[in-house]
Amino acid sequence: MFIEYTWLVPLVPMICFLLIGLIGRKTPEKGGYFAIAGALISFVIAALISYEYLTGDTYPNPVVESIQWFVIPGSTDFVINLGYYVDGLTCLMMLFASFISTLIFIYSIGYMGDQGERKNRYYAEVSLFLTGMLGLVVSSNFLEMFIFWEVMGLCSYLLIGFWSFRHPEGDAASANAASAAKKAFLVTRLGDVCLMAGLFILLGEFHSLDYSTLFDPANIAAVDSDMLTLAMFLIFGGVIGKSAQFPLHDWLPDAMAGPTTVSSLIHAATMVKAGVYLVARGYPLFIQNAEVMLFVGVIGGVTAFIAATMALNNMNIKKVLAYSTISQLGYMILALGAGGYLVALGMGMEGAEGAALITAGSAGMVAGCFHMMNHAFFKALLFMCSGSVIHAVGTEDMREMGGLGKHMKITSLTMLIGSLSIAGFPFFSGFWSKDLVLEIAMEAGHDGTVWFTVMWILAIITAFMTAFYMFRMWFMTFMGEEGHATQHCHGESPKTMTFPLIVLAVLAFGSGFLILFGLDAMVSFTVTPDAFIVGGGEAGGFHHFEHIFTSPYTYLTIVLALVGIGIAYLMYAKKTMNPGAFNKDGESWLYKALTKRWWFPDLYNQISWKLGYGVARGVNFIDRQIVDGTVNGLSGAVVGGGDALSKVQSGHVQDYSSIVLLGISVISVLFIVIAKVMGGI
Amino acid sequence: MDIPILSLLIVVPLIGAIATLFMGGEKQKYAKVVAGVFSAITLVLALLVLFADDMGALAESYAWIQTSAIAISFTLAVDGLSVLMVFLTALLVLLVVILSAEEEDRPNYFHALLLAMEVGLMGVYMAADYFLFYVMWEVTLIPMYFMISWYGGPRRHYAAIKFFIYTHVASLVMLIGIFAMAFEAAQITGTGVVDFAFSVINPAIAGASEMFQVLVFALLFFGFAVKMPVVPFHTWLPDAHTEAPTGGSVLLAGVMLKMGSYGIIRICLEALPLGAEYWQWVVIAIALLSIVYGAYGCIAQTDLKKMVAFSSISHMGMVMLGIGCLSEAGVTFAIFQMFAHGLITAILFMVCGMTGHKVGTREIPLLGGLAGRMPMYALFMMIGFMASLGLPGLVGFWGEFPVIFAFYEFVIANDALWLILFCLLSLMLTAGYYLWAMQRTLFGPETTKIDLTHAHDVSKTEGIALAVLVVLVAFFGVWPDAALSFIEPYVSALANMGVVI
Amino acid sequence: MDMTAIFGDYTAIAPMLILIVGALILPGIQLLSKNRTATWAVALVLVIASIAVNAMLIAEEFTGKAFDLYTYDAYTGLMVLIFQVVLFLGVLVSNASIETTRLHVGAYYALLLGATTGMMFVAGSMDLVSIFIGVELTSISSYALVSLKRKDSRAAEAAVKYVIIGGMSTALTIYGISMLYGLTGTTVINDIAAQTQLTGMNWMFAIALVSMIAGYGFKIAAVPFHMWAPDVYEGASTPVSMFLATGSKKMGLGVFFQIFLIMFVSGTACSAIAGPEVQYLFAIIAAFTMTVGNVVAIAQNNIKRMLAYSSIAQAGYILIVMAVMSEYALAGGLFHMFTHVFMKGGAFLIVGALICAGIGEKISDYRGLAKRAPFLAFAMMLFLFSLAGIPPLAGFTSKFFLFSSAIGSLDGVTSQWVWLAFIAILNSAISLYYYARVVKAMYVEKGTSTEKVSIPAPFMVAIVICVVAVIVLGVYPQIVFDLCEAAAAAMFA
Amino acid sequence: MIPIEYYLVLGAILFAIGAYGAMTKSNAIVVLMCIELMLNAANINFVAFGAFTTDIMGQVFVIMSISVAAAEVAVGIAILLNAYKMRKTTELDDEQLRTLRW
Repeated sequence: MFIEYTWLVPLVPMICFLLIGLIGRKTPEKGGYFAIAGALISFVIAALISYEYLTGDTYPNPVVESIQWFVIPGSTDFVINLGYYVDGLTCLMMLFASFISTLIFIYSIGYMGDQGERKNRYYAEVSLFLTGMLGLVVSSNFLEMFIFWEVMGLCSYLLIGFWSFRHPEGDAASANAASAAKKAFLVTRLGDVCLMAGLFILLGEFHSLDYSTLFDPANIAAVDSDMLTLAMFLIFGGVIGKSAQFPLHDWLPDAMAGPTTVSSLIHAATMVKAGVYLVARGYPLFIQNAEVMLFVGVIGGVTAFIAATMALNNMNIKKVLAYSTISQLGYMILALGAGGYLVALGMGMEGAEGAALITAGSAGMVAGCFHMMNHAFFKALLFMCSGSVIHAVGTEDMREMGGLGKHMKITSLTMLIGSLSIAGFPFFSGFWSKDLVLEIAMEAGHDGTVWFTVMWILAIITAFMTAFYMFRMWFMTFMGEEGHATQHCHGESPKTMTFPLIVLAVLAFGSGFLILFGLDAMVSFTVTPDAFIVGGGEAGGFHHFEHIFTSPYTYLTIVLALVGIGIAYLMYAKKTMNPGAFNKDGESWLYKALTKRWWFPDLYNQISWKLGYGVARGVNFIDRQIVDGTVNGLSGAVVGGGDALSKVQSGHVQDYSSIVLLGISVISVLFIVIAKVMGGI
Repeated sequence: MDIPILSLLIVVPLIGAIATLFMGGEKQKYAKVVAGVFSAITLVLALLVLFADDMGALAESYAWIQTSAIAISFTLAVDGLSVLMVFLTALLVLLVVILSAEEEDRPNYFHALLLAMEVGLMGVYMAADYFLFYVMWEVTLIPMYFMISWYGGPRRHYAAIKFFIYTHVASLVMLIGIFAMAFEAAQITGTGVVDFAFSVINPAIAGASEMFQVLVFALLFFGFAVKMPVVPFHTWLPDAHTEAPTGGSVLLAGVMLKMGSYGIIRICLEALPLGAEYWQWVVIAIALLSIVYGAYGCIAQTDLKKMVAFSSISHMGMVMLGIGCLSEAGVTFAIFQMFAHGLITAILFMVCGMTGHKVGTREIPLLGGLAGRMPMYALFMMIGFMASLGLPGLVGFWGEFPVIFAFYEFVIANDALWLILFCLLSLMLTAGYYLWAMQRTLFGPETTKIDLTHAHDVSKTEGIALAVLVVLVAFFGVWPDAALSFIEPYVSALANMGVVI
Repeated sequence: MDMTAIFGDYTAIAPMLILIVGALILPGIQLLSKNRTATWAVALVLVIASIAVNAMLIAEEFTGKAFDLYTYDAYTGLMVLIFQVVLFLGVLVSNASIETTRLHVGAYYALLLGATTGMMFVAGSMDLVSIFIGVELTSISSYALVSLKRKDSRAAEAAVKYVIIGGMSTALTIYGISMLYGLTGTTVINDIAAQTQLTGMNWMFAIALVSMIAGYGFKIAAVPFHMWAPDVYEGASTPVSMFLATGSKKMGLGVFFQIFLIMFVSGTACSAIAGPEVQYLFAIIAAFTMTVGNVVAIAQNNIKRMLAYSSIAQAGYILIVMAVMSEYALAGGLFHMFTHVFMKGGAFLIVGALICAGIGEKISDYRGLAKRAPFLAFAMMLFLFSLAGIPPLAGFTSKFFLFSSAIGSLDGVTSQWVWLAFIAILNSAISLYYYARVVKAMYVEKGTSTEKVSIPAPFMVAIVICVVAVIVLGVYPQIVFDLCEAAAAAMFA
Repeated sequence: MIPIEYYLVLGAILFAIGAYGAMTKSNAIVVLMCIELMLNAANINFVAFGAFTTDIMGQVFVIMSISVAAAEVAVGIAILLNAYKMRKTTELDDEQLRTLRW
């Protein structure tokens, strides 16, 4: 009974958006309460839907309902539908997206409290964003999904650029925000264009973009597999853009120019997960080709590693978190890629061996989604903690902080929980999911290709680096001597901000245990001859714990994490170890490479400048000088010809008669010539 | 219905134009009211046509010039292709009247020109006789010429005369094509009369020899291509737009450019299918060139309006691309893109045009941080830009995605998949120049290069005009079928004729 | 009213007779009454009477001969009508124009009427002798007309040039006629046509042809025989310029039609001799005429001179008829001649009216005219745009018929003259450039004076007539085009 | 009997002389006279042709032509007189008679 109203889930925030835009200005908090109410209502509806669906008879078959939207005519029409699609993955996504949004909107009441009229715009934009996110997850086809995908991109652009004019910190900051917003949009746009191209191929091959049509094995078998492979590569291009994967990852650190709540909501908890969601959602198509999955996995692994390196020496509290987000997204993609690789291999084989591989591989989906959810909680928490800190001290530079622990007890504690979770400290949520990720990568390396072993090694190193940089951040912020910004600290943040922190801290610690209650079954991936089914798998329960604690690699990661935390402690809390010794006081090549972000921004600039502006100036030159020059030249020639010819008119009447006689001669000659040519006379 | 509603669509603005023209002196402040009333009546009539039960039954025909050799009639008809353009014309004229409510410089002439332009535009979109079509085609020129000359920017003389002569040359070339078709049709039908009616010429010529169609297609296509305009016949457009007043630009880009693509579909496709097939690759090459070249042109511009003008070239290239596919999908969405571009570009030109008198300059490097001082202006500009770069959920996306998809189908069938890269590149570039422009005008530190103390935000009347367009852009973005339902029967009729596949 | 009952055997020449009578009595009236307005009124009444008679004849679809010399048919009727309209416009304004009121008005009106008589005489002649006489009557009267603007040195200079060049053209013509006469032994065009078919092409015929094309080419101001025209039109008083540009030019074109169309196409259908060659020759002349006319017009700053070049170009368009040589083309050409009277005549009239109001002939003098004289500026714009062929004005409609005739006929497209149509069309576009310059000066540029302009009433009447004609003939060309078709049919019968 | 070619050649020569004079002589009156020569060349042709075909039309035409030429010269001289009053010259290559140009 609730499931028929799934369309309300994105519609409620949409209505809130309109309300905030039209009348929000006149309400307290400039429409903030509308936003909270909208998110909350969406969450409640989502919870009811999920409950009904997961306990219903049809589970785990997806519930699909759609109406015909319009038709692209052709010999066989291409029908575009509009509808909703509910399965385990949808439930998971809409639940945590709406839940976290609710918390962040509450937090915003405090965090954005002093922004005056701008709040109206803020709440409108975040509501619209929530529409996009929830719309994305309930969409029943790729095109509908793509629309919401782009709506989110727009909101991301707007919110990154929230302070792109009249920035409280002055002109440089607003210029920076404007540029960051543009960069975010354009870089993701590159991915989106690839995604769009992928959709063309899918639409061309399947004559539909409905999930239910596309995920039907019979339909998949009927299409050109090469084109399908190409389509999936292209669609993954969209993922690379949206989820900030290598090599399009560089927009995300810049995106930190937006308000911290935005970073928390969009650039950590939800929107950047859309890419991961897309891979998970498109799994039935992605696993048709092992090469694609290998590519996905490798991109994930490399991203996780590269991003972590850049977090090592960054001094900006939000940017460290941003790199960490990229790195963790890399984990998720790696898990999906590795698992999918095994499934793809298994589908290519006959009999029990293949079936075993498929079963093993489907753990990748669980790992990816599980990590996605956990990450949403702990990264949202971390960002909101950092927001609390920034709110208190008014700077993002960690060198100016230090010793904040005394002033901000709740913040420091909740942030510690978040850091422990992301560092993979045992029993914290991040620990469980990260281990599942590492395990599936290991397995893919073992049963599949050696590439995944390499990825596994990178992932292990990343785990170490993660522990180090997270605690470096925590120690620099909350421990040690008081920096000069700390002296201006207002103390702990208001309740509207600490309340969400506490709630999220609980989840950041405890969400990992959800796997005991069948979360893995909800997002499991099953391959049957007539369908690919998400959800309804066998719940692993304690089996997971047993598995984790019997594996020697688990202990390796725990040790690495502890070592990382330990080094950070020695360097930044106890200061017995001098970081300068490792980087030659910032002079080493590697240190410079990291501060220059591996030269990615320069590369982007060069490419966009040369391919964009450089060519444009050439085109403009051609346009003015050659194309328009021809037009002007022709008209100039006519006018000039008129001037010249008019000089023949000398005013001397005998010149006229001479010309007449000349004309007569010419006419006679012409007459003879024409007659000869035509055979007369 | 007994009311000759299509004739009224021409007569009402004509009366309005004459009425406002003579409202000089003291009365001139009422000119805008009169113009508003007449354009509102026209819009109501257009809506009546739009929602008519049987559009075909509205057709009217009156004998005009009947000689022993020639039959010319005053024939008006609407179908799915034209009705959208009629609606768009009526709408934009009314909105421009609203937008120009504060025009102080000889408002009576301004509104007379607007309504005169509407006469021509309506005539072009409804004419079903080549003579009438051509007459109306040219009738649009003179008001536009004066609009640029009288109300334009510093280089208006150059721009106006360039616009006038360039497009006039093109229409004359088109006229030769029309002559050729008329005579050939007379010979084919053998009725002993050169009849200029669409209903006589189009079917007859569709059966003419390939050679003939190929040659005549070239003539007509040139005429229409200049109007659209496509590269390399586009250079009049940036100049005209840079100098034209806001209202003129809105109509020029919103509906006048569509005359070109309308002509291509109405004449080049309906009457010359073999020619279209022969030139298909050339059409596509020109379209791709326009799309990419226009987009690059935008990046290099420093004048906000000139940039939008170049973007029109790029987007009209998209229309051409859809037509060039000669497929049902391509033509359907090319028509949709015409409509979509009409709405979007109206917003863009309204916003960019008003920049000049709101801030004092349209030079992008001199602007910056306007969003702080002029939030509504920034909002409308952003919506316009976003719609134009094809943000899904707004109308521009439905003119772009399906057209490129149709082109994809075409290149797949012809083993030239790489051509799609041009389209994808243009999508990237489009986003690039719009965002870059926004970054430099709306965002960042507030400019100190110009005096912003007198800068004022969008006024109420301007806001109304813009809001109407924004609502429509969103409406058709969410429910494209509202427009597609008009287009599809027309295109399937084309398909039945074998013009498109 | 039955015209034959009134005029009897003289019905065919009745319109002409009235004018001849007028030409004879008007100097006397002036002498006796010493009142130029009275003379003017008599002249006007006579012209109107002549028009009325001709209109009745046309309405009756009268055909007939007078003295085996003069044939009145639909073609003659139309041509006569054209000349009469020109004369009417010219006479109407002459009493108001400061350029013509100080003349010896009796002689002036007599010459105007006499010149028109010559034109009308040509229109009905099918014999080279009578054509020659008619043309000379017109020419000699025009020399005098140009020179009549006494105390004006420019008019004197123009008249010198006109008479010298005109004399040469007469000599060339008559030399050509003598050759043709020697070849065929007759001066009746139909007989010549029949004879030349027998003799075939030879050098004498070629010389005759070229000489006659040159000789009558002067009257048309076809390139390269056009060079007198701008000087003369500039120098003469404006009503006379208008009369020459719209009237005498059309007589020349009429002569072309009557001689060459009959010789090469109709009647004896002797296209076997030199038909296609002559067509190409005319096509080339037409192409050059329109191109040179238009291109040089761009360079002009004097509006009368610009209009002179523009009428050279217009003659080039009409020469398309001589290239295509079809009935439809002739109908289109005649229609263009008819509309040309109003648009070019109207433009000259406005120039003349403004001279009366103290505004000069330079284009720069027209700056800001739209403010000073809104109606005149508007009318001028209509005439110029009509000349440029912008719909829905008369010039467009007539060009529509004329140019289309170069593309094809009822038998489908004839690719032979498509190139000529292209040149014509490009020229049409070029012409827009200089017409728009005037429009720009009037409407866009700011003038030094803002004083309102008032012009004499007769000018206003004449201009209004032209405006109405330009619009009506553009929107509803049916009636006049029917006449043109009938005329063309009569010619080709 | 003198062959007709002789007449024609005479006519042609006369025409050529006239044309040459009309183009080179600077005095307008001389030019007018040269034009008379050209007209008379045609008259010779007419008379010759008329004589050889025994057709009266040739002679008639000559009479016509001569009278037309007389009228023309009359008007021409009057015009020159007028011009001389205005410009004090009858030299065609004088700047005074070349003001209307370009």
